[in-house]
Amino acid sequence: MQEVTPQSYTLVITGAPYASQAPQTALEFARAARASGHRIKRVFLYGDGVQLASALTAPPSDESHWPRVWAEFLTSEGIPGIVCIASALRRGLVDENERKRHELTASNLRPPFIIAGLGEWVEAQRGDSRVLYFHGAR
Amino acid sequence: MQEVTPQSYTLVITGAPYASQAPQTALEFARAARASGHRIKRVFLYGDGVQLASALTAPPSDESHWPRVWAEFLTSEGIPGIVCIASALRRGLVDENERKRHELTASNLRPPFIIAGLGEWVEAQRGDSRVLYFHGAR
Amino acid sequence: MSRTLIIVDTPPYGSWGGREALDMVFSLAAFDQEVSLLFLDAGVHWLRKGQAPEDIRQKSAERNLLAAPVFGVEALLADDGACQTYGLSEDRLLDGVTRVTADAALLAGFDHIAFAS
Amino acid sequence: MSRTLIIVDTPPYGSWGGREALDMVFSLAAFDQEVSLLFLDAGVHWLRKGQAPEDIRQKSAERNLLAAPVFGVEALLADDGACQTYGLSEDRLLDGVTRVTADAALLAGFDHIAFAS
Amino acid sequence: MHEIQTLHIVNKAPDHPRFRRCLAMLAPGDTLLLIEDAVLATGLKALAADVPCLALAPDLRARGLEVSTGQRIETTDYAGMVALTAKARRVISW
Amino acid sequence: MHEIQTLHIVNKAPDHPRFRRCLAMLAPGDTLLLIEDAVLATGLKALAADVPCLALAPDLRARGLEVSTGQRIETTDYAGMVALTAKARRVISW
Repeated sequence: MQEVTPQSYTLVITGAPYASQAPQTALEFARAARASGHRIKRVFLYGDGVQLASALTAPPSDESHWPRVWAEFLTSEGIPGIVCIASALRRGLVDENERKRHELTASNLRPPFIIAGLGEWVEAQRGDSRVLYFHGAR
Repeated sequence: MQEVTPQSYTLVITGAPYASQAPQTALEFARAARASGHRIKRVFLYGDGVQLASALTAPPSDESHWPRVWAEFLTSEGIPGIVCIASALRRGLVDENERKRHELTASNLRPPFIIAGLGEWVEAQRGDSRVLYFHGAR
Repeated sequence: MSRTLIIVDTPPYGSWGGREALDMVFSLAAFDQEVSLLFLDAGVHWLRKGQAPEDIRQKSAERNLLAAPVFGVEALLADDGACQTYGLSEDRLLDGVTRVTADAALLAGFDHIAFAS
Repeated sequence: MSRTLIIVDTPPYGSWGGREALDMVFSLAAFDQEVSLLFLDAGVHWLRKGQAPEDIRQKSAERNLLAAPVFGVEALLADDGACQTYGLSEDRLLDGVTRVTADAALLAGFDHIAFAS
Repeated sequence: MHEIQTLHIVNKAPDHPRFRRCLAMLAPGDTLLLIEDAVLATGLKALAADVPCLALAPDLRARGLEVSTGQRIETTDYAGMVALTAKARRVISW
Repeated sequence: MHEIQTLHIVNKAPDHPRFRRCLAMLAPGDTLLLIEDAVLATGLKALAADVPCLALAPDLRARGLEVSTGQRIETTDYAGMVALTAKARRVISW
């Protein structure tokens, strides 16, 4: 067996579930990376990818529930899931803070996802973690 | 001035706001159609287009608020705005009924939009109204 | 009765447009409307035999399509040129698919023509 | 310090990918990171002078880009071939844009290369 | 009696597969309407359409484009778009 | 010391402009990885890539595709994809 130098990854998901395959590919990648002894430092949702953090998704019971499966993975592995605030607000994804600030009727962010700025992504970009993107197909 | 035979239109929007131009083009079309004496029988949101019915969108204040502008237009013109239930549930858009049925933490459908099945679209397709589609660009 | 053609030009699994096109087709058929499906360009990949999407955790597009005649869908049409481009020979194509040349003459036979996205 | 190249290959207004690419660029610049923007294929339309999107109720992509040097963005690069394809001659291009040939040699100068979508 | 057989409305950029497909499907009696990103085709050297072709003016202006007289492309606005759909026997949104 | 200069990961169908652009940007020392809709390129008569080329097996299987021996395309799985990214100096997701 080949020696593996452990790496630290930041995964950026820009494709939405039920519109692209991005969240599924990213999850299989993350699982394989963990199984190979690598670290996932954080997962960052950007653009249409923020839909993965919705608490209100209810797909047919014979289809994968990507937001739930991702949330469980992040929780069990202790990986921070960060949702870009600018992308989220344009697409109707808000936590309790943003609900209050914008006087909205409800919040719909699924734990353990949290909302933060692009600074979190810049941090990854300039640090020593490898940044990998998972885009939509169209 | 040319004689205009009044037409009845069903508009199907499949492109999301803040991801495509579809909701904007559809709105300008609808306004122009009304101004020309035509009737908009219904607006049907399908696929990614269902995001237009989100009650939780909070775009930057210097950008158009497409869900709000569309909701106001539908209300003032008395046009039914129908959101495809299958598309909506996969993308985290639910009314009070669906919230209860799927035991979710909140609902986020913006009035006057209502949730219904594709039967509403079939109705338009086989009736005498002209069905026009507004897709995303990618 | 009016005739509808729904067109799919995106491949299965990578995006959802095709699935939502199929939902439209089955809805029309359920309400006894005459409806056909045309697979065009990269969309012809919906029609390849032997799809096994278990490992990417999606439902089989192939199985989904096999139900089409049962539900009363008039025809499954595949653009011949696209099949050739992607090496989709007759023996690799799902049963019950008709190869056609997708041109203006084909479209002329339908009253409504729509994409799902 | 690492050098980042953000690539935009979609035109402005019809979709949002380009805007979100710009947000990435401005964020990197705000944190004093070396970042350049490359406009490729249909993306070169971001660089045309005289954009007036008031009637489609969007913010001007052109004005957005004019702020780039002020914010410390290293360079605005446009693929020469794409400019020629779309008839974007020198006099129609925004000021401060450098025409380049987008090839492997150009990419080799950057540590990180990303699309926004 | 319809003045237009099929009105083809395209909103995709010229490098999108569906844009090319739409051009290949035009028939005599049809009309082509370019909206959103599709108006970028007016900047191309040649747009091989043998049918009447119009482009939506608000989308042209947004993108800094003008239609030159040699191009045989007319411009229209949203009211014109409505009129075209009303005159057509069928509309296909590509 | 990196075994791969740039790992190019493409997920777009072969008729997508970004797929073609990716092929045009390959350099010696690079590796091309086809995932999602990009694996459809293995069905094309010729895939003009002068660098090592791999396709993700779960995506091939999903689409009913097999790589023939004449194609000079290897298959890999998610663990192989991870290993490729770890071996590359840079990764570009097209």
